Amino acid sequence: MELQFYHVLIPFLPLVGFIVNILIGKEVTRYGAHWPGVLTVAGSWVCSLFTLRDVLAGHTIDADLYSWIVSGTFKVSVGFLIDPLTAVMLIVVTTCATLIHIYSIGYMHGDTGYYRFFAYLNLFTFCMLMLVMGNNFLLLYFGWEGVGLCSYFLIGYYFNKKSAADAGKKAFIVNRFGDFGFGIGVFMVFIAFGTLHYADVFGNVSSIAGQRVDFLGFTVDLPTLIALLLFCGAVGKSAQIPLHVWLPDAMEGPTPVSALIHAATMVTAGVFMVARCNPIFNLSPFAMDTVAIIGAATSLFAATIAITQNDIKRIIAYSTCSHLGLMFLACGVGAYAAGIFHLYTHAFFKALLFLAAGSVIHAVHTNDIQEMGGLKKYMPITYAVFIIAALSAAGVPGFSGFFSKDEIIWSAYASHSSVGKLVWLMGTAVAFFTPLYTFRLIFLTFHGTYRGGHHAEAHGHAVTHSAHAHPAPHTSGHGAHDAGHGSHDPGHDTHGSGHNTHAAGHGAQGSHHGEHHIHESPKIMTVPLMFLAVGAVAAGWVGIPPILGGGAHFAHFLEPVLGHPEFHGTHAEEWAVMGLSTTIALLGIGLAAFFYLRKTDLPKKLAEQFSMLYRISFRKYYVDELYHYTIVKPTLWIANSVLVAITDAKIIEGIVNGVPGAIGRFSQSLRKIQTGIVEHYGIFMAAGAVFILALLYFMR
Amino acid sequence: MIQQAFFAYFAFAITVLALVVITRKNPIHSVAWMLLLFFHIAALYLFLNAEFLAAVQVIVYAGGILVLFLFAVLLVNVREEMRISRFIGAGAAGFTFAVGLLVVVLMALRSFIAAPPGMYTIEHIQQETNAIALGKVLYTEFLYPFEITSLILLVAIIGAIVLAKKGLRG
Amino acid sequence: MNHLSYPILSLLIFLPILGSLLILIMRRSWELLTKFIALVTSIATFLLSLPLFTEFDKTTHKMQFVERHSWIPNWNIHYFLGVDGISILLVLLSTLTAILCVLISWESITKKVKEFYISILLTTSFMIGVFCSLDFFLFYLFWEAMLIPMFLIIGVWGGPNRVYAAIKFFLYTLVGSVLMLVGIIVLYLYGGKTFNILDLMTRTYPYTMQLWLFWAFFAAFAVKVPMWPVHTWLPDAHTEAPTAGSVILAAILIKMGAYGFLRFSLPLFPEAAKAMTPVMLTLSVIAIIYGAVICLAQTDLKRLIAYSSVSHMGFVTLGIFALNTQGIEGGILQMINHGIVTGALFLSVGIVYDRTHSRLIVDYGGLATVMPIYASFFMVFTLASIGLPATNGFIGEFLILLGGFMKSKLVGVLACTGIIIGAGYMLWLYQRIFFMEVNPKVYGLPDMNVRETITLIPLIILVLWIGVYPNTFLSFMHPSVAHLLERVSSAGMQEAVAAKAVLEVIR
Amino acid sequence: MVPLSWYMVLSVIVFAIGVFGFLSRRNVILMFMSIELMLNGVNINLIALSHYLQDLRGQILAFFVIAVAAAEAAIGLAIVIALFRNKATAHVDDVKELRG
Repeated sequence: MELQFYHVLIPFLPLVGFIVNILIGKEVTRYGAHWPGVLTVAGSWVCSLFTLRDVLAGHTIDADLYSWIVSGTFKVSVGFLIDPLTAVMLIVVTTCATLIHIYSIGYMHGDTGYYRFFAYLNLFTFCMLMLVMGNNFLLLYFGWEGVGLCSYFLIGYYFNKKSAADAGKKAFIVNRFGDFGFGIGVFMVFIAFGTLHYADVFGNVSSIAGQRVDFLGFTVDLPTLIALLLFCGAVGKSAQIPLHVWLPDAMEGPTPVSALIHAATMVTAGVFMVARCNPIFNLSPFAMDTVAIIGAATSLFAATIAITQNDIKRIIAYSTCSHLGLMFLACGVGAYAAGIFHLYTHAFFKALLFLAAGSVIHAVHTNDIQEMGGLKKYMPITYAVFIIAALSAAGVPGFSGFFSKDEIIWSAYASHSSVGKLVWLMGTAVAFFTPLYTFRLIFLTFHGTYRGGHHAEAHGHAVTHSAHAHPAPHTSGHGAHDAGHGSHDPGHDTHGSGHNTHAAGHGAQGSHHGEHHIHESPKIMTVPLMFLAVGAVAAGWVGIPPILGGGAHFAHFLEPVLGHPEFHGTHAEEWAVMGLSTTIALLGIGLAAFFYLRKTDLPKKLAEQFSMLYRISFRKYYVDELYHYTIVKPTLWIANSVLVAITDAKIIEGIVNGVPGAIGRFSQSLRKIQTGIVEHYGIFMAAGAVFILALLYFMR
Repeated sequence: MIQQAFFAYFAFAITVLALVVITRKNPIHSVAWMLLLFFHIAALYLFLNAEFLAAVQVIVYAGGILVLFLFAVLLVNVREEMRISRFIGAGAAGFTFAVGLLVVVLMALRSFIAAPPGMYTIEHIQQETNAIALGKVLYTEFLYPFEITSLILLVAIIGAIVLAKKGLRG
Repeated sequence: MNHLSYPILSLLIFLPILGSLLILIMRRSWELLTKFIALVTSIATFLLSLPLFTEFDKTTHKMQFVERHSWIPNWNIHYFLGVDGISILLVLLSTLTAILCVLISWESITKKVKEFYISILLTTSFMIGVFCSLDFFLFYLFWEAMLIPMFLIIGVWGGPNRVYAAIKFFLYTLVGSVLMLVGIIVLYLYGGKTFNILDLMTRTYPYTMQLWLFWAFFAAFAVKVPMWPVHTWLPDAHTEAPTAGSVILAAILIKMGAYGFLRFSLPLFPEAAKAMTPVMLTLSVIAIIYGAVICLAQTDLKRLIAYSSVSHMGFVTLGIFALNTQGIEGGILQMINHGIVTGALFLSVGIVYDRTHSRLIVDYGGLATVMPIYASFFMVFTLASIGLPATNGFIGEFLILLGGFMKSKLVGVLACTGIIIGAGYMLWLYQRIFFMEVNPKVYGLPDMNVRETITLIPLIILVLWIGVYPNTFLSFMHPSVAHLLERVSSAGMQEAVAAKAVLEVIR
Repeated sequence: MVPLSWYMVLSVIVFAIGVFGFLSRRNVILMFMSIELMLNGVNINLIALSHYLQDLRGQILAFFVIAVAAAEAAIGLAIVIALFRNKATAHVDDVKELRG
């Protein structure tokens, strides 16, 4: 089948939206910026559905648009590969993107950067679609960097706030570390295969099996090397240990961004890439084990952090880390389809979690769950979808998350991988922690009594000022007003979600009774939530395993690309594994209920009892601090103290200025001869004359 | 013999007068002694059959340059030198180098070899007089240098006026 | 040969000179007319250079648009011009840069306006001359003549420390150039009493002599590039120069060094170049990392960009001395890219400098709120500078790294770290200037005006054009680069053959 | 007949005295006079040689020397006067503008 017009439209429609909004958004579209934004993405979604139909009909398309870079033997094109894996990703990306774009209309309402927000979101969608649709590694890299860039823009969307700007920069630079390995991996692919085109690379993949190459003085197995280098990129992009540090900070961005980029799509690009490169990974058991171990470790590690955090978005962010770890775990044991399946279900329930959290934040204007509580009576819809998402995330049978998670855990148990049993244990432990922290979040947010009155009061004041645009800056960051662009209050994490007038009205009246003015979000936000909730429940039904009477259609659909892993295990074992993880998950929910509904003072006591463990978890294992003191500080120190102060200033400049300096000093001493007294000149003249005459005479 | 005696007198007088000129405290005295010195030199030129130059020596040096010196001395503070030591600190060095120069040149003179004599014998010059002979050479063979000399003098005149005038204005 | 009916290269060289003569007879009070003459001249030069782009024959490595006239017959000196795939893009970049320099100086230069535009136009003319000359004498003439207007631009219209910077710039480059002059004379005497570069290239020189000549030329080119450790003139010159001066320096002048390596060092001394590859690669990698790390410590905007130039030019020399197609083509493309991007960054800095008269980073902050359009433009250039895909920087750096990686994996890996740090310092810079709270010092600054926007738009277009469809530009280079590599590799083969012959004789 | 060498010796002596005067006096006018002395010493030599070698070129050179001496005296004394007006001194060691 030839490349169809609507295939090309999929990525380029959002690009059109971006161009329209970035060029004329400020003057023309302004608060109508969602029209080009949403319509183009929705168009992509429709095109994706057509594409899915083509793929379901058995077509695979690999076609070039034009030749991108040609240099000697290096040739790379801009072209698309549309196969089942791409189709799944297209559906995930465009569906989430469309719903989140619509949600953003409500969430970002009234923000002065409204057009900018939609422009970036469109650009992101374009890059993400290029990433999944590209037919070669360079285009993958293009999308890879492009989504990173949009992530940078959107994390730093409230750029007047230092923490947001810092977080954006951190995300970008940490990702660059991953991309460093990824880029070298791409070079190695070119050196090994002489091309970057997927079809040519994966078609000849057997040619490198067992090859050994010299790399930086070490002789290593070529497939292992390539696989691990590519995996570096995935570690960065998908926030795995040790490059996970940027994801929690990325929550500085507006919540729809967290939902789209940092939950549903961009962070899963790493999983997609590993799945896409499965022929290479399959050649290297060592690389596979590494992927599995890192995935499992991240999963467990992030889950243990999540149970102590108090920022609603950070908890979900760590949860994302954890789920991404599960996906890598699946890839690492060879169950790519399970990984992609989890990616697919995760996109729905995690986007839903984030958007529901956004709805909460939108109502209470804080991220801190300690200042929430009892919200279920004010926000019934949000509460309901939150519960659905949490059940799905926790892996309660019947929900999407259950099927995918169960498949991963079963794959780990049943795979031939040497680390299979180990990662299975870790995965099962995660299955305990996930419901624990998710339901802790729910109980603290929606149950009990509202604890945020005081804060609302303070907040109300701040908002009042902000809305009335006092000329003098009140709080840090209000300078924005003075330039006539002020819109949000950088002093608060999420108030930037806009709604100036709206929120201000609340602030003014609600300073004493903040609780009474918490209400459900508008329809434009809740309707996408409901759609996602349907997804969170039902999306997984396409992949129900045979043992539960399903057809595992999802895995079969992906089989042409991802292959079919061989498992060894009986039905009884499968039932046992499933039962264990389900029991453990329910146990987690129960424990959360016990701690946060029944004995609400128990968590505090436990935290005091095990204060060290608590602190380690609370401070995220001190990884940020570790990097700060081992990488950031020394680099800056070298730059400042060694290179600027010593090498450049002393050594090089010393030589450069030293030579003229020496000449200068010599001239200085010669200068003393120039006394300015005429006699002295005369005497020297006479002496010279005598000398020359004598010389002439005696040398005659 | 008489010639030698005359030369001896003039040579002695010139030497002594030169020494006197450079050692006077008062520049006016120096100028006066110099006048006498120039007359002696002019006389010496006469011995050498250079009547025209002897005349020029008297007219230009004695009549022109020395008068200029006299004006200059009168314009600046003539008495000043008398209040301060006559010689500067470098006097000894000056003496050394002057004597050194003298010795070196005198030594060099010993090896002087005269070129073959030219066409302007004394008789020849006397026949058409010194001024005419000189004039013929000057205006034919040395015409361009002569013109250039006139230009130098012109420049000197203008320069002197400019320099002095500037001072007057200040 | 020249298939156009008119001597296009001579016109390109002499049109700016003509314009400067016209400015010379202007009265000092006719400032506006002076500026317009400069603008019209530079635009005319640019338009005149466009036929180069359209009429260039991309299928041959031979010199095109050639003009050759005897000049000083006694010494066999010719007025000999021509361009090939290596130089043509640089000529075009020069003519474009001239327009931008005139535009950006429109309001910022207020003293000695006449002389300034004369200097700019003369510089343009000499730059084009350097890239077109095929006669060593003519080349050296332009190479050195270029210093004079540049020296004046830095020394007269520069910042507070301009005299130091100007003299440093001048002495640095002069010392290098003088050694090259010695090399040129040796080539003249040895290569059959000719200055004809094409003729000299066909000869083979003894290995030892090649080494000496290589280093003599290296001195001139390395200073210009500038390679580590002779880079310290660059930060001073860039920092002190007026905006237009920085732009010319960044966009064109430092390209002359890299161009010299490609045009002279490689084809004239192929064996020496090959033997010295490890040294050159090492220096390049040091420049990349050193330049990038030192950027982290800068507090002065222009200084930071200047050091980033050191890092980026390290990529260029890395690509050139990778001695493979990808590396060299990437190197040439990166020369153009760096000219566009760093030129644009300096233009951008000039735009705010005109408003605040401060180059210190701490004097800025929150500019994105105050000058949103400006912030968007700066962002594009920042991204191009850190080599984001779909910008020109990516294509160049990718090809260079690929070439470097194929040459030596270690070099490739080390050079890649430069990209990480590059993202670090550029984004940090961007954050400190544009994000966070609005600094009271930039409070109420006007956003870019039409003139400034027009100045930057062509560069944005080029950034994206090269990023999205680089083949337009890469296709110019293919035959020339292939020819160059052939020359380099065949020289080695001759050497190998000779060595084999010697061995056999010994046996 | 007086030998040529006597004239030459005399000329050297006058020249040396001029040098001595020039080097040892601090009054500008006296220094100029010393220069005139030196020029006269040279002139004696030139004219004597002209006489003994029977060549008029010596006299012509002396003639030029006198012309240049006149010019030099005029300019020099003008400078002295200008100097005196500006600095109220005729002493060379008070003039140190040339000091490096």
